[in-house]
Amino acid sequence: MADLLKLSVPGKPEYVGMVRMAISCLANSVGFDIEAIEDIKVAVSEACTNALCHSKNRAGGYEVYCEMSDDKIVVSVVDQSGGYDKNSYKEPCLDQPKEGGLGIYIIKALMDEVDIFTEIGIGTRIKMVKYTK
Amino acid sequence: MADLLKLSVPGKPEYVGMVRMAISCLANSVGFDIEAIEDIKVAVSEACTNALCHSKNRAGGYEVYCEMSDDKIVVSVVDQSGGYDKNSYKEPCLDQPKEGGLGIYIIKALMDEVDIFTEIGIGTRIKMVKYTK
Amino acid sequence: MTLHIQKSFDHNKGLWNIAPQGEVDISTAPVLRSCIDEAFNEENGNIILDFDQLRYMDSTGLGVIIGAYSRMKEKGYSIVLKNPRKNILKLLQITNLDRVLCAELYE
Amino acid sequence: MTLHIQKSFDHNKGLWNIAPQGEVDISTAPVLRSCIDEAFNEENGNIILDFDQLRYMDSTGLGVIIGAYSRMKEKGYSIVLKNPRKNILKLLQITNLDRVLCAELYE
Ligand SMILES: Nc1ncnc2c1ncn2[C@@H]1O[C@H](COP(=O)(O)OP(=O)(O)O)[C@@H](O)[C@H]1O
Ligand SMILES: Nc1ncnc2c1ncn2[C@@H]1O[C@H](COP(=O)(O)OP(=O)(O)O)[C@@H](O)[C@H]1O
Repeated sequence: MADLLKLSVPGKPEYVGMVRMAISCLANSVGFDIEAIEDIKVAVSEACTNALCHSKNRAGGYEVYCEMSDDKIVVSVVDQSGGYDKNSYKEPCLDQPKEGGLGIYIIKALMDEVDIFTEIGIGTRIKMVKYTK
Repeated sequence: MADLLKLSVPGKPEYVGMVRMAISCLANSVGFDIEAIEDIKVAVSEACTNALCHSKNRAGGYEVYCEMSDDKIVVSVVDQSGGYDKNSYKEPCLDQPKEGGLGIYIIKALMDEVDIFTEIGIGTRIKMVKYTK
Repeated sequence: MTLHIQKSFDHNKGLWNIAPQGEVDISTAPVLRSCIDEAFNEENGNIILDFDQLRYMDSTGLGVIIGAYSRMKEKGYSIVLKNPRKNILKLLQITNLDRVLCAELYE
Repeated sequence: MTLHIQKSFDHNKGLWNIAPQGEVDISTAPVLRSCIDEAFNEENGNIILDFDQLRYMDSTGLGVIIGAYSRMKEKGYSIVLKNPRKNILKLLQITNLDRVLCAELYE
């Protein structure tokens, strides 16, 4: 059975580093190698950054859930930041670099499975899975 | 106003290290020096160890709350491990070293304020405060 | 998380050398942004970002670099990124920014 | 959290040298306990615990050492603790165990 760890984090940029550190500890205990741990750190940081940056209510906190099993880690970042319209999401055009718009693209590139549930006026849950292989 | 971070941790020894790492990150962001950070790490680990070791129900998880302010950190470790009788607690006799019984003594030596709330049949909450001075 | 940045201007070559140390994420990206902007405003010139001591960076850092790159390009200057660690190089490759920012890797 | 332990027996001096590296807490204390017990059962002799590479230890580790110390004392052997880092020395001082385990600091 998987172990579930939950973090409730204040909505401030300075705590994203702590989340990253905690997740990297957990990924290490699951048995991921250094490269995979770095991937997970970046993906989770991107998700936290989105929870923070796109929040309609100032300083709203968010939750990070981690499920550790023998062969995988599942990390979900859940916010009450107001959600967004998934249909208007556009993949970044990599030939014309822009300042933003890379977060979800990077998460999908680094994790094995990514699911986003978002409801306008409520919030967003992004669920990311990585397997040890 | 203080920032509140909460960790819900599975009741297994292998996660105490992660809690320690997370708390040391937070203590660092409050501005504690290395010696104080080490003190906080040990105190919090002792509290987590107690939540785990004295649990009547196998694998019961516990919660760690951290309040970060400008001048202090407040860490509370809360378990549903069944509590204990505070009146029967005895300070360790340091002239005759024994294998156990040092945890609470060490916590009190390392932290500035320590309060223990415990109810038999329910659980224990240990609240520890350290000031940056 | 901490970010320290060392910078120096090479007057002979008209070149900035900027070396961030530590981690660039949402909490420290603004520090990198203002460091690059201040440098370029002080002395217009190309910028070398030496990433040898940078342990971590995510899209918040990429955004800062792309922003500076675009603004400098308009004035005829450029940014080159040196010595990225494996994890950061992977991020640059995923986003195709390695071809723009680390051109020398492909010479 | 990780704990690695190196041990070697000095046949001339009849002495174990045991060097734990990393962290001793509730998850790794059992590893230290069985390492010390196995060594002492293999060859009875005094034990030097070289803590030079030990970054962290709490009361779970102290418990292991006190337990081994008591069992060995009955048979006329002892444990000496060398090179504890500042944080671990502080713990030993708080509990008065420095006088028992690090006697040489007071010679
Ligand atoms: N947690 C979230 N809450 C609200 N909107 C979000 C969230 N995550 C993503 N979005 C929306 O999706 C867009 C794309 O996100 P992303 O790829 O991470 O790039 P960026 O955040 O840099 O814009 C964002 O601009 C935002 O509109
Ligand atoms: N969280 C807790 N739940 C139940 N009992 C506890 C808890 N914390 C402490 N105790 C009780 O207090 C005693 C003293 O604790 P401590 O000083 O940490 O030493 P030790 O845990 O090694 O016995 C324990 O033996 C236990 O009976």
